[in-house]
Amino acid sequence: EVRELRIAKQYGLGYLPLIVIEEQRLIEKHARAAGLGDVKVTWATLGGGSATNDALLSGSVDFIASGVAPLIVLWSKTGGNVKGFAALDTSPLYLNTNNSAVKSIRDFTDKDRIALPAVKVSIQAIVLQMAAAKAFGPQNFDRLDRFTVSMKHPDAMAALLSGKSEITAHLTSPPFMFQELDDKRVRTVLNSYDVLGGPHTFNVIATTKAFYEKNPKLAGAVLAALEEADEYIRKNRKAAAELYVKASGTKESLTDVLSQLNNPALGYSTTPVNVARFANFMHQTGTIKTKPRDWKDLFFTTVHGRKGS
Amino acid sequence: MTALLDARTAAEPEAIGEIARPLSIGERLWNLGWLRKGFLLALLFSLWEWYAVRLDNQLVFPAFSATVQALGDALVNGGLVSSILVSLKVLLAGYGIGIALAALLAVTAIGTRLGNDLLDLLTAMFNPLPAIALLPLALLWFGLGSGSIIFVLVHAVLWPVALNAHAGFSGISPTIRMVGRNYGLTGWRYARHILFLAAFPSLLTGLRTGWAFAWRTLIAAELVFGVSSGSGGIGWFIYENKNQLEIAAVFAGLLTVILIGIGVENLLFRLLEQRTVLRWGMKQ
Amino acid sequence: MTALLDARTAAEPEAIGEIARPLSIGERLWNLGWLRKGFLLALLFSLWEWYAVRLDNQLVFPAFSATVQALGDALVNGGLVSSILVSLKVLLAGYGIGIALAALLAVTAIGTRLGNDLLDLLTAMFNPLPAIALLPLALLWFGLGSGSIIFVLVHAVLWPVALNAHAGFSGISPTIRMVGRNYGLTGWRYARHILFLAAFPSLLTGLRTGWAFAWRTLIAAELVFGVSSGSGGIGWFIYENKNQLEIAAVFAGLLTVILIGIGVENLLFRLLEQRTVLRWGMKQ
Amino acid sequence: MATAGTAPLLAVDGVTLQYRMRGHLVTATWRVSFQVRRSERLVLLGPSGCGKSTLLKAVGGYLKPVEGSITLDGKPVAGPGPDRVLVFQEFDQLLPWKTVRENVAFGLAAGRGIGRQEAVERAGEAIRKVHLEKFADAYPHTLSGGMKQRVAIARCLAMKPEIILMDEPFAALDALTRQRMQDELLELWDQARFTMIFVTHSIEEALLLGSRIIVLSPHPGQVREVLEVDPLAGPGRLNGADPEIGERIRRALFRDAAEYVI
Amino acid sequence: MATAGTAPLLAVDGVTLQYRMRGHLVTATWRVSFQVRRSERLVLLGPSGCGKSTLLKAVGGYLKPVEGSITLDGKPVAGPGPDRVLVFQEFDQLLPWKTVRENVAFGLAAGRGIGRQEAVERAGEAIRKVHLEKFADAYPHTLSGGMKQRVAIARCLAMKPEIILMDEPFAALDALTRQRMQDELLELWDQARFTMIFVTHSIEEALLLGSRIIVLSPHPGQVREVLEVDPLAGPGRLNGADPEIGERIRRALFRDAAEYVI
Ligand SMILES: Nc1ncnc2c1ncn2[C@@H]1O[C@H](COP(=O)(O)OP(=O)(O)OP(=O)(O)O)[C@@H](O)[C@H]1O
Ligand SMILES: Nc1ncnc2c1ncn2[C@@H]1O[C@H](COP(=O)(O)OP(=O)(O)OP(=O)(O)O)[C@@H](O)[C@H]1O
Ligand SMILES: O=[N+]([O-])[O-]
Ligand SMILES: [Mg+2]
Ligand SMILES: [Mg+2]
Repeated sequence: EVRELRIAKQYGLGYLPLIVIEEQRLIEKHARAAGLGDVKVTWATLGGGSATNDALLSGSVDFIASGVAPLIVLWSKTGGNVKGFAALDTSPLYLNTNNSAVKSIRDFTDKDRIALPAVKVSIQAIVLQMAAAKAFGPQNFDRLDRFTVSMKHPDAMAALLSGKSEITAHLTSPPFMFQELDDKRVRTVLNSYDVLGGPHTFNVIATTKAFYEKNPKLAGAVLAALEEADEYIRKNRKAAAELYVKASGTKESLTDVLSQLNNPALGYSTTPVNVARFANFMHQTGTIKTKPRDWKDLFFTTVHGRKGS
Repeated sequence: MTALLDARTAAEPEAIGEIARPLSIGERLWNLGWLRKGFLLALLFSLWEWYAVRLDNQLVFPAFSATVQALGDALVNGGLVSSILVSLKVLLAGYGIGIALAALLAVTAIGTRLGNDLLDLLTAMFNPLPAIALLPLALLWFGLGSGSIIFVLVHAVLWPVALNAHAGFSGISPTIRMVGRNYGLTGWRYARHILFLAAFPSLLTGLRTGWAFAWRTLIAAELVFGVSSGSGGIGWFIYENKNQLEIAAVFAGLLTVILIGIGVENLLFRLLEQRTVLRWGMKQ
Repeated sequence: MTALLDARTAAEPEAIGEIARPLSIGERLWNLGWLRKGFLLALLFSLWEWYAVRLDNQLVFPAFSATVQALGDALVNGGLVSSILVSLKVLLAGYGIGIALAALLAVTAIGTRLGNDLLDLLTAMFNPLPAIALLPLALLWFGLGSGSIIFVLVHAVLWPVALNAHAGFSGISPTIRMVGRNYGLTGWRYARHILFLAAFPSLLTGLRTGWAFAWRTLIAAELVFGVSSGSGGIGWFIYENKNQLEIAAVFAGLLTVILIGIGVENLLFRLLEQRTVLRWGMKQ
Repeated sequence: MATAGTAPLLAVDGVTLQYRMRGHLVTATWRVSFQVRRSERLVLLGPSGCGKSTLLKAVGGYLKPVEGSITLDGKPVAGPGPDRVLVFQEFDQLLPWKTVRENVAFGLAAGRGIGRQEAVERAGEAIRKVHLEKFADAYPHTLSGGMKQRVAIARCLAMKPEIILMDEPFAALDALTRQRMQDELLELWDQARFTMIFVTHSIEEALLLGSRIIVLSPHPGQVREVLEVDPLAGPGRLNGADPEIGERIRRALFRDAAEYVI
Repeated sequence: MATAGTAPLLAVDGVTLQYRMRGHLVTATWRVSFQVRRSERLVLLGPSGCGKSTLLKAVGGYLKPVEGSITLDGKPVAGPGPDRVLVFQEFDQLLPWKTVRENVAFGLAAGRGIGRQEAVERAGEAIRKVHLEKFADAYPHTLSGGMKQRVAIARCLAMKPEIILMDEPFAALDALTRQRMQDELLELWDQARFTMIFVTHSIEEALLLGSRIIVLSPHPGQVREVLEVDPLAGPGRLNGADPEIGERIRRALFRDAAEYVI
């Protein structure tokens, strides 16, 4: 098995378990326990999903943290050579608007623009399509697509809060959706948990089949580290928040971070939830060509024993 | 043009004519620029194919053949043609405005000391700024859509073109400047009749650099400014396909940019060069 | 240097000396380049402040004063200094390699017809490609980290510098070329002693453009390539602060780039220009 | 120094010209004074580097005196203009992007406001006068040194300026062509009676072309001698120039070099 | 045409030189043949544009004949080299980034492989010979036309090449300076006995400097007359040149212009 493990994470509170693992050297610990000796773990923080994909596919890293929808695309395009390794977090996504005339997604007009990270393939875009399918009928799933605009979260948030741009709505994730709601003009018109009828996984950890098969012990160590980190966060909210503030160098206050961690809708768990719903929908709309048999198809055997969906 | 062969010559004027050294077929073929370049191009594309096949990782670096196939597909079904047109329209607008502003700035700079300082300063300040730095202002002033992209393109084109134009103007031989002034030319007439032509080699380099950077920026900007789906250009085409991991299509988009680049270089810049600086002996 | 004033003059050689037209204080101050530029800079910054205050939208366009404050903060506490150092190190590596390759390419191009075609072709093909197009190859060859960023920087620097160098070489007066050849200089000696110096005005423009585009690309690339082993550059600094909506800090990062740009322009390029092409009368 | 009669067209009064370099000044001419009357043909003679070209450029309006004044028709010279056309000493004075014909025609069109059609016609005429009709459509970089200078001369003469300023225009010409050009110039003067300042280093040429000759000292240039070649004699072929005046010029020029006094 | 005795150092044999332009050819010289013996001082005379400079550049190795051959010591001339140093007709032949001293020294260091120190010393000497010691540290763009040409002459002479090729080197010089340079050149020749091809348009200069004079026809240049100035007479001041040879040259040069035959 390899002596060096390379992991790419992204920026934000969603990646907290990975930060805990990095700070507390949990993989090193579990690798040693598994008899692998001293494994070196290298961490990289990347600025976006596209770079993360490239990093994995070019063999520059072994594990990546990725959104659910990009994982499904990766799985489909690689013919199952890239799969989820474990879920990372569960989180709702809010569609916020500053347009007082919009009470539900039915009220959007040509004057409105909905910002989201990437049209068609981001989890936000899929959620919006699912909501549209519910509201306007399955064949009209893309009715709202023409209002959508690809924008990075902070740019979209600045645009929404400035109130002077064409951007009147933003389908986004923590912490941006909470920060937006601090502004009295902004309201939530859609919650992804309502669309899916319950919580769903937001980000996952993924790796390649080749790596997974050649490094079973190391994979076990990574899973163990993830479990321990999730456990740690659940039990030591305050300490985890402090660790996040210190390690990420964020300027958010500890109170803000803590209140987000305390939000019951958010959670950290390795068990995938509602992933198959996304995959099936994406297959129905033609975004992916192959349909997974069930959620286990999308994940390595690591988490097959869980009560996932 | 045997008329040039003066009849005043001493002996047997008829005997003085063109002496063509016979060239072998090989030499003659080698003299054809497009053939040499075609050969090089074929070589580069073969190298691409070879490396990609050896690498065998279509999701990172697809083969040339797969790219060409994806290109054909995209041209026929994938709406690449309309993407190209959208991109070209925006590109030309940004390029044109950028060049016009650069000319204005460079002429001001050559005419007045304060203008010179201003160009110096503005170039030093803004040239190193990436397009994303302009994002907030662009959105503020032009909103979503091509207005903002044009603004960013102008930024990409303006500084290198102005820099080259100004350097070109400053390098004009004092004699030529004096000749121009001698005709009483001043201001824009002086710029048009003397500066622009005398600095043409530098201007051409500026135009080439500006053109390339307009493309680079356009593709990056189309991602950032995320045009509402549907009406995107090549950048958008690349971005969408990248998100969907249609890497062959991504490379098809890039190949399109490359082919347009080669086309513009050889059909526009090279021709322009031949009809100007090369003919005028200002460049070897 | 009154030694230059020849004693062979007809009458009263002592009387021939320096005649200094008295200048008013205003004129004398105005003659100080740094003062004029400082004045312009102050004007631009005031304009920024005024517009930002009028706009009153700190999330989109913070005031100059707020930016300066954020800059001070970031320098003292925010680790901006180390970010600057990280960025500069990578930047200089990419810039240096890019220039060296450009020189090699341009010299080959001036020496052989096939080299000329190759430069033409490569520039036309690669110059318009955005850095993201190279991402997969960069990752394949160099993995995550500064290797890839340097690769992308080389791409940003290489083509514009090579273009300017080649144009500069081609524009050298035939007489100067012949003089160089007359000394029996060939190959690199000819390039070093004749081509590089005779084309120096163009080379300087190329270096300036390359420098600016290295910055632009660095900042964009740092976002994409992120940080490994905890040491991000200015690009990452901007990205992080943007994510936290610390827009004043974002602008502080950009202001840093601007200030470095002004510094390098005035302390390096301008000085270099004064000691070379201006002193040699190759530029007015 | 002014001769009584007509008021001077051009007055150069105590003119010192300097080049400001980094760290030091180079004085090109020192308190030079002379006047040029209308229709006069003034020749400037002097050693290499004495400031002849610089003086001509100052009259052309390209350089401002650091001391003294240059006035034209009583008004100080403010800048260059098409009323004073210069033939420069340098070979690169043609616009490389124009053919021989276009170079000459452009001078007429831009400097004299003559219509395109007429300018081209008059250009053709001027080009014939310098015997370059076969090269009318050639670009300057394909011409020999002497041919380039002839184009510049044609351009200047075609423009028919009030004052012609010529800086060693015939230096690159062979004996025959030179003789032809000299005759051409005098013939033209006979018709148009322009005013001319002519720099040369050939004493014979000075005697042939000048109605007055100014000899300058070595660097920095000062007026050393002013010789009036009887203007009433008018232009005409001085077969083997006036020996007495030639002698005076030689003495003035060679004063500093005892071994060369002839 | 070769005179018996020493084998020729340089043989120009039926040389036609052409410039290939877009769409047409310009023939500069047509089947020109001559030979230059070691230590000979060959002067080329001919009308403006007849191909003198082109011929010199071909001997310098910059242009390949389209017909005929140029051989040096029996071997065909393959390219430029420091054994044949050219003084060009153009004023821009100095390297602008080097001072006068550096320009001269660089020729010695680069072309002759002489050490830096010695090169600078020998450069100083050469600069003194052209009377520019006061401007040794000046950059070329601050020099007058004649001064620039003198630097080029100094650079060439300092290099002491086997063959010196000079293209109207003295055209921009005043009478006194010119005389001095001519003397300097002959004196140097007396010491070093180099071979020289010298282009001029002054018949007097040709008679003074040449041991043989070749007169070329107008464009395109062909050999019209070869005149042997008695080489045994050696160099020396020909006070008012041999009138008979001068007459022959004039006749050859002016043949096409009846009105100018003198
Ligand atoms: N651009 C310049 N910068 C600085 N000094 C200059 C410049 N041009 C000329 N000079 C200096 O001014 C003096 C006069 O030069 P000028 O060209 O007027 O001489 P000239 O009489 O025309 O000589 P020549 O007969 O050789 O052409 C010289 O000492 C020269 O070095
Ligand atoms: N670079 C060139 N390209 C094309 N034609 C040229 C070039 N240089 C010279 N010619 C042509 O070649 C012929 C001879 O030119 P060359 O310069 O050899 O004449 P020259 O005898 O030196 O004249 P001059 O005494 O005027 O210097 C002329 O007709 C000229 O037009
Ligand atoms: O150049 N001259 O023939 O005097
Ligand atoms: Mg002069
Ligand atoms: Mg010549």
